[in-house]
Amino acid sequence: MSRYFRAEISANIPLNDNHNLLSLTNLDPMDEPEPGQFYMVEVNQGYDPLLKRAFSLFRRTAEGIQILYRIQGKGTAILRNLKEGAVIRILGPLGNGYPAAPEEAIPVILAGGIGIASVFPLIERFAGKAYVLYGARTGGDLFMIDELRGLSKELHLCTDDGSCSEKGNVVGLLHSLCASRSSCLDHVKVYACGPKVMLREAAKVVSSNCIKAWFSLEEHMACGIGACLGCVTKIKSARPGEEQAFEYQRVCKEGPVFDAEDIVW
Amino acid sequence: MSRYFRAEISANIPLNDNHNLLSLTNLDPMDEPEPGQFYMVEVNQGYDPLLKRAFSLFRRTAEGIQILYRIQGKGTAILRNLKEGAVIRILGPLGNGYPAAPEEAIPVILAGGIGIASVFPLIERFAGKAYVLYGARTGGDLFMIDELRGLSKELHLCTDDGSCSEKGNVVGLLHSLCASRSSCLDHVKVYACGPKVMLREAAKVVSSNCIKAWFSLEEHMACGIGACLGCVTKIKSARPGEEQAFEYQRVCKEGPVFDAEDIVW
Amino acid sequence: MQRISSGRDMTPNLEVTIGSLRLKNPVMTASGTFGYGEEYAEFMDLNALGAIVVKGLSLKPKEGNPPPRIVETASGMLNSIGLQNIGIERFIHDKLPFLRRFDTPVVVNFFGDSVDEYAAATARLDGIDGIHALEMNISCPNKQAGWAVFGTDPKVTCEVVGAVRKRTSLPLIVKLSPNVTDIALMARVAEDSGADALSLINTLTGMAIDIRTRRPKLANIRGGLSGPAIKPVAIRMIYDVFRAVKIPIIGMGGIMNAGDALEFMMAGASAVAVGTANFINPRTAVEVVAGLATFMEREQVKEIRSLTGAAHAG
Amino acid sequence: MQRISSGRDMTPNLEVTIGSLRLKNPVMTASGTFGYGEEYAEFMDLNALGAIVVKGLSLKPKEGNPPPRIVETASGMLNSIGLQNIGIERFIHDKLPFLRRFDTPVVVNFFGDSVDEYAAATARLDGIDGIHALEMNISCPNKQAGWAVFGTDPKVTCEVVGAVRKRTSLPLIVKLSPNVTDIALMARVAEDSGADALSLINTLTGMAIDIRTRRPKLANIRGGLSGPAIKPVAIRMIYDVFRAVKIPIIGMGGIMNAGDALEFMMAGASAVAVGTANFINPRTAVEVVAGLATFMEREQVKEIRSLTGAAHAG
Ligand SMILES: Cc1cc2nc3c(=O)[nH]c(=O)nc-3n(C[C@H](O)[C@H](O)[C@H](O)COP(=O)(O)OP(=O)(O)OC[C@H]3O[C@@H](n4cnc5c(N)ncnc54)[C@H](O)[C@@H]3O)c2cc1C
Ligand SMILES: Cc1cc2nc3c(=O)[nH]c(=O)nc-3n(C[C@H](O)[C@H](O)[C@H](O)COP(=O)(O)OP(=O)(O)OC[C@H]3O[C@@H](n4cnc5c(N)ncnc54)[C@H](O)[C@@H]3O)c2cc1C
Ligand SMILES: Cc1cc2nc3c(=O)[nH]c(=O)nc-3n(C[C@H](O)[C@H](O)[C@H](O)COP(=O)(O)O)c2cc1C
Ligand SMILES: Cc1cc2nc3c(=O)[nH]c(=O)nc-3n(C[C@H](O)[C@H](O)[C@H](O)COP(=O)(O)O)c2cc1C
Ligand code: FES
Ligand code: FES
Repeated sequence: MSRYFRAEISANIPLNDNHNLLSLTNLDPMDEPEPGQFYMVEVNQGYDPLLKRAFSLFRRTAEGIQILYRIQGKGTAILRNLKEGAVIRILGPLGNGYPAAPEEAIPVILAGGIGIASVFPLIERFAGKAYVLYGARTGGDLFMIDELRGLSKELHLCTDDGSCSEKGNVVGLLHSLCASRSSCLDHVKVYACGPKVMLREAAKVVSSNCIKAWFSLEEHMACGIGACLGCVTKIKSARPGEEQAFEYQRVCKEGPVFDAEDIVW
Repeated sequence: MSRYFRAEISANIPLNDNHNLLSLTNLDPMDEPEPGQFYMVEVNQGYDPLLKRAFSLFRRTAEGIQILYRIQGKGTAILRNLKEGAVIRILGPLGNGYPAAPEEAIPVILAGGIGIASVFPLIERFAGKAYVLYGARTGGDLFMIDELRGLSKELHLCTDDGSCSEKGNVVGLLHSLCASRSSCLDHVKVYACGPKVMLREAAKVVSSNCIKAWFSLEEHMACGIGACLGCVTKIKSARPGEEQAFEYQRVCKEGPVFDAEDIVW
Repeated sequence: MQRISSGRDMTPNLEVTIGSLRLKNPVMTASGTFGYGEEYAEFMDLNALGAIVVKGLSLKPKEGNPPPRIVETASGMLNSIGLQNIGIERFIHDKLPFLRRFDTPVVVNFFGDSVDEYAAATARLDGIDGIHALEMNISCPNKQAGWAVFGTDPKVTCEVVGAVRKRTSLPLIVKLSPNVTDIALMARVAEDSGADALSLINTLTGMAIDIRTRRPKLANIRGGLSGPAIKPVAIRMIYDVFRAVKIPIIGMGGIMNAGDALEFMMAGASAVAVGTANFINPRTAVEVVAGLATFMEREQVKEIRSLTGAAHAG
Repeated sequence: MQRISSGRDMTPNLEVTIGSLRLKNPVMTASGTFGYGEEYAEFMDLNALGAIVVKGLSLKPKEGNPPPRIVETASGMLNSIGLQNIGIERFIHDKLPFLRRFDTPVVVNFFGDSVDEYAAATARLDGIDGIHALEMNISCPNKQAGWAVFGTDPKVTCEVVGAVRKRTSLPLIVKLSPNVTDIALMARVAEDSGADALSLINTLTGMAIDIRTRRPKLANIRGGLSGPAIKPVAIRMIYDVFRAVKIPIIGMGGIMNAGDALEFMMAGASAVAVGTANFINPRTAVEVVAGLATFMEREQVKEIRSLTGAAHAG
């Protein structure tokens, strides 16, 4: 039962007024996670809120795992108040992470806002090989810049309000990157996580440049393990002879990382 | 709006494995409480548990109030986990406390278990004049003995299991006291708080000895201010010409302290 | 959240009308959760409310059910008060004078155990100074029909609403029972029988058992479930009823804050009532009023009534 | 709590029977919350369960509703999965072989959109090795009756249950819809039409609105409310149905732990099903089994079945 474990909060540190970094020490044996996988995290003891919350693996540490989270609603507000020493129950790692890349791949990683949490371990895995395009609403929402600089081949930042680095969004950065290297895009592989509108725009860019890409999606989840069919998204159907052009696949089980080509927007 | 105020937890100290002493500092102006009055205390922020919990005034302090509580279920378990600095909302003081006694009164105070919380400020008010009969299940559940000794004329203790002081219950103690002073019971006034079965037995003793007594009752409460009619108890009806011998009165509004004669058991 | 400055002056208009009743804002109190108003006067200015709905009254005083009457459940509570009340006469003499002091319409919730009793109660309440509307609770047992609830049989609903309608020219609000298969049908029946507005939802029938004693926790066995737990059911019913009738809806069932109230309005309610939340925070109703105004300023909503049924658009 | 030593040896007997189906304990999984069993095999020994009830199946695969399909509510959740399933054929070929490996009865939950489809599905499921009972979900829309739900009209319920009953000799469990005025009546209808047992409750119909977008939160607008929020309604309905029928009841609706399961049994359930709780803690069902045994030892209950309906005594 190593995918259902108790963990102790060893730190729960505010990064700004609505983002925290949560460090967890597993108290039970835990499966090894892959970049792009996620956890369902218990946020409280009573029945309100009821459901666990989905958070990406941000970093595997010696003691356990870290999660980078945005305080968004009820559940994350409670999570923020949990103190060192609190014990919570966690389900995971769940889903399919980012696929392994061939040696010759030129990885380009897009992170929009809190999407950085999902791709961070992937950037770590590429250990200096990846081009990282990272954008947020404002400069204060760009996290781990020093670490990222050390881990990336090139780190390009942007903000919606121009308060830090370039004004614009990561799709713009991707566009420029493609334009500037249009001759040598063969080995480029794109990995992205961020708001749906960002991914939809990014899909157009990769598709028009014939670049292979994997995107991590979000959907509201109840079980996280494929049982409830609550978290489906439209994926192009490969079944021969089927009328409909799509089928519903589970973000928690077949995803959260999907081949960008297959996603029906 | 001084009966609805925010208070900060300044201490929440375990007295044994299922009793805590909660010290609160009021952050908003607060009405002065009377012995026997109670508060409705918020135990959590979400909607489960939903209702506030009723607790007696245990002690008025310079900073605010203290509550002595038993960890009984969901709400008190959450309360126990609240740390110093947490801010909770409180409604009170509520209800009618113990009535003032004439100068010549000989107060006898009965406390069964956590009932001590309700009568403690009364014992303080009687400042050395009261005979205090205090019983609990076991020695470890007898609290504040040193303080009580200082505040009482005589302090008699008993436990159900005999683990501390006399084996027996406070009604037994009351019986002995009445028997030993049967000639001079005129000025004796009894004040009691404890489990319903204890109060019912005590009612028999005071009634057969023609002693005036006031008992503090408990009922499940929603509003605490007389609006929901949820907390009623049967009280002998004084209305002339009414067939029924009782009417429902609100423990939170007409009580929690009732004239023992009027209670329908 | 940041308040977006409007450029021009935007004073949100919170006024709504329920039939001929004009309310300064859409926030009422739910019957049975606000006593006769007095209990909450120390916690708020009662003038700030859209309307005060008092505890359900009957012609004769009613003793109610034995305790325990209250059980907490997950995000909700069960009550089996049993419609205890002081009776219409004592209400008029002892409670109404206090309420008359405020510039807030008083809605009298009432019930009977027969059609005749409903009619007689209506006749007694009609024309009393300080009573601005009647809300008839039809979620109560009918003596003549073996104590089946008035509000679950369309024929009986039609009869009792019709009888009441004849006895009053006050705005008549019919409070529907949610314990029915087809709430839209019941709403249409009430409308056709003369209701000027509908209140929904009343409590869902529920129950809890103490596994230690193996007995029901409520002395009366069953009780009414209220609070946030039932909000999704209430929203759905209001959404369905909004599509079925033309008369205004007063929405209730688990409203805890302004966001919840807005959800009810968007589902189709013209006004809302705060119930169980009064027990958790006695200031809820006025805080909801304030929260509505804040929302309107932020979202540039000039007329609160424009939000009624907004979720049906598109 | 202290464990009272029994003096003599007390091995609690958790066995129950549902019609001709013998279960080693009364804890089942609720349809739609346990996938096809596989998903939970890593978290528990499936042999420890009383029975496994699989996600509702139809003759042909069903695509279900568009997302979002899940909304959390106070102590509950709304789902609008829309009965997505792989169809009976793929279930039999792809999923059943795995389930056959366990010594736990498999109950197949199924539905149709017409009486004929129900009948055909039953015929296909009947006699398949590894299927031990059928649970027919009648809380789903009826194509022939303008998509009104089968389980809300006694006449339609009678017809569809009767048609299914004719096609199978397997234990037939009818899963009732709670969205009705008179659950006891629906239960009697199902009993009279040939049900061997009843399951209740299915989800309450509910809804939620996003006040920011002013649109329903679920793409399908309405959804089914489950979880602890609905437990009081479930307990009440089981209590009422227990008094109305002779066939066993499988109780569900917000069971989170052994205490809840006991409450359902005392209300009248012979067995229980764990639903939404599987999402919160994937080990809930087996923890409930363990908790029942602990309770029985502590309270000196020899036979779990002796607790069924205990709250009705006295
Ligand atoms: C695979 C996956 C990975 C994620 N990784 C991260 C991460 O690393 N860091 C981070 O900050 N956030 C992440 N999220 C989003 C995170 O799950 C939500 O922000 C969080 O659930 C909000 O909970 P709440 O109670 O604060 O908000 P509320 O709005 O109060 O939540 C209400 C309900 O909606 C659900 N919900 C709300 N927003 C989302 C969302 N965006 N995605 C899914 N469910 C949602 C909640 O889980 C809950 O059930 C991830 C989501 C998914 C699906
Ligand atoms: C006027 C009054 C004064 C009280 N003073 C004290 C005190 O000073 N110290 C103390 O420890 N306890 C006191 N109690 C009892 C205290 O209210 C309960 O122990 C507490 O509510 C239990 O909450 P819970 O969530 O832990 O238990 P749960 O059993 O989970 O509570 C479930 C529900 O039942 C209610 N409930 C449970 N037990 C009682 C009870 N005995 N009386 C009223 N409601 C109850 C709860 O408030 C809640 O609504 C007092 C009760 C009343 C009515
Ligand atoms: C303690 C209590 C007493 C109630 N009494 C009445 C009543 O007398 N008449 C009535 O029509 N509704 C009564 N109700 C129902 C409420 O007015 C309201 O319809 C219901 O509680 C749902 O709203 P809520 O969830 O906000 O409480 C009562 C509810 C509660 C909790
Ligand atoms: C996500 C989800 C899917 C469900 N699917 C089905 C189904 O296919 N067939 C069915 O009869 N009931 C279905 N149900 C209802 C449950 O089996 C159960 O009756 C209901 O959820 C109440 O129990 P609970 O509160 O413990 O979840 C589903 C419930 C949920 C939450
Ligand atoms: S969250 Fe349940 S199937 Fe994905
Ligand atoms: S608790 Fe509401 S009247 Fe006493």
